Amino acid sequence: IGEIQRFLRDDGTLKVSRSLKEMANKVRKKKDELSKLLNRLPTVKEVAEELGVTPEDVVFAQEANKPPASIHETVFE
Amino acid sequence: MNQTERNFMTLQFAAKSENESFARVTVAAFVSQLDPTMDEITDLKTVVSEAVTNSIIHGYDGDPEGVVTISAAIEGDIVTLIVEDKGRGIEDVELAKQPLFTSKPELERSGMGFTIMENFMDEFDVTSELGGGTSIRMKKRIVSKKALYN
Amino acid sequence: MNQTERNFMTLQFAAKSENESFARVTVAAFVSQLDPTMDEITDLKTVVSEAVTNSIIHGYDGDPEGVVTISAAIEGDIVTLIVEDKGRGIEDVELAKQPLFTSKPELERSGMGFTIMENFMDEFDVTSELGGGTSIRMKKRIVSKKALYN
Ligand SMILES: Nc1ncnc2c1ncn2[C@@H]1O[C@H](COP(=O)(O)OP(=O)(O)O)[C@@H](O)[C@H]1O
Ligand SMILES: Nc1ncnc2c1ncn2[C@@H]1O[C@H](COP(=O)(O)OP(=O)(O)O)[C@@H](O)[C@H]1O
Ligand SMILES: [Mg+2]
Ligand SMILES: [Mg+2]
Repeated sequence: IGEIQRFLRDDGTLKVSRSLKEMANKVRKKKDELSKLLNRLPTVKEVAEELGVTPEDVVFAQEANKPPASIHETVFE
Repeated sequence: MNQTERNFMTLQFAAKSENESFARVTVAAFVSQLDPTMDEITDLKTVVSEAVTNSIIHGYDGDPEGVVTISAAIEGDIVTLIVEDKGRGIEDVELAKQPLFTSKPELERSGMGFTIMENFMDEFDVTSELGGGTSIRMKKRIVSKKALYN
Repeated sequence: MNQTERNFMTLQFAAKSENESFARVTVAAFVSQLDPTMDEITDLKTVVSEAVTNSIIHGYDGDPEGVVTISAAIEGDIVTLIVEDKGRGIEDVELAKQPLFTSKPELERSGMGFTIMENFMDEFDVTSELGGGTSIRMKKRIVSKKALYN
């Protein structure tokens, strides 16, 4: 139990930035998985339900993939 | 992070329960500029939920025409959060702040909202006027970046 | 999804580039109530980026004392988005809207901001007053997965 408590505590001290990046990866994987399964793009809610989080949380996590400040940067990268 | 850095935002939204999750994430996204820990952000989200739910349920009695205002400011590592409504107001603030006190026992609410806010935040202050509305002003220092490894 | 549902929010924040990402998340989180596809959300985030960046860079010329206001409303499956600043304003809106037109070529911006907004949204309208500020009003229907089935 001490082990678990320590683990939980360590998890709590995890930086939000890192946790969001991990969630962003899960979101991306789940999006790809659902796209194949459904044969169309999943909605935000569908991805959220699969991951057991809110749609708002999905949208927040997605931002951690550090999208470019604006589309120009994508185009000219 | 630059200690002298300042930032602010104000969010207003319809007093609908659908907006509770939206309000939590908005505050979390704003405060995440300070790169807090998961514990710190979870506490802040809980506090926002409690305050916003109070405005919706008690302040406006579920009337979606009501408007809830959240102001957040960052100064160095201090976050100031103000959650306000222009609803019914609180007759006896000291009584309302007592643990387990609730004016809506039928809703099976816990009466612990104010207690949670007071405990999760470093500063906590309620101003209310009967018929005029309620304002909760809170502060929290985000210590994570100094105390912990990344 | 209930077609008659209505909701609104207003967000104000300091004209700092750090807030661009925060503004994107806030608008996207609000609109996620309509259950958009992942791509619809990405498009909306891009539009918010372009409009907010314009207010910060052009409207306020990087002055962090400036305030950017975003209003979003949901009516049925239509999202209305207004991004406003009280900055310098635009002398010739029709010229500014031309693809590739930019008044800051030194920043290596592409001059495609307005073109992107116009293309990603169903309605797009710019109002500006020299010395008074700029307001971009846009609408988009969130078709979600409904259209994908038929
Ligand atoms: N925004 C508000 N407007 C009016 N009354 C409020 C507001 N917030 C709290 N109250 C009053 O304070 C009481 C205690 O609040 P709280 O500790 O959150 O418990 P609960 O919400 O479970 O009742 C509420 O029952 C209500 O009477
Ligand atoms: N909010 C604003 N305030 C003042 N001028 C603006 C604003 N938004 C756009 N403009 C003007 O319109 C031009 C075109 O904008 P845009 O298409 O986004 O291209 P870019 O930002 O790359 O210059 C800008 O260069 C600027 O002169
Ligand atoms: Mg409560
Ligand atoms: Mg631009």
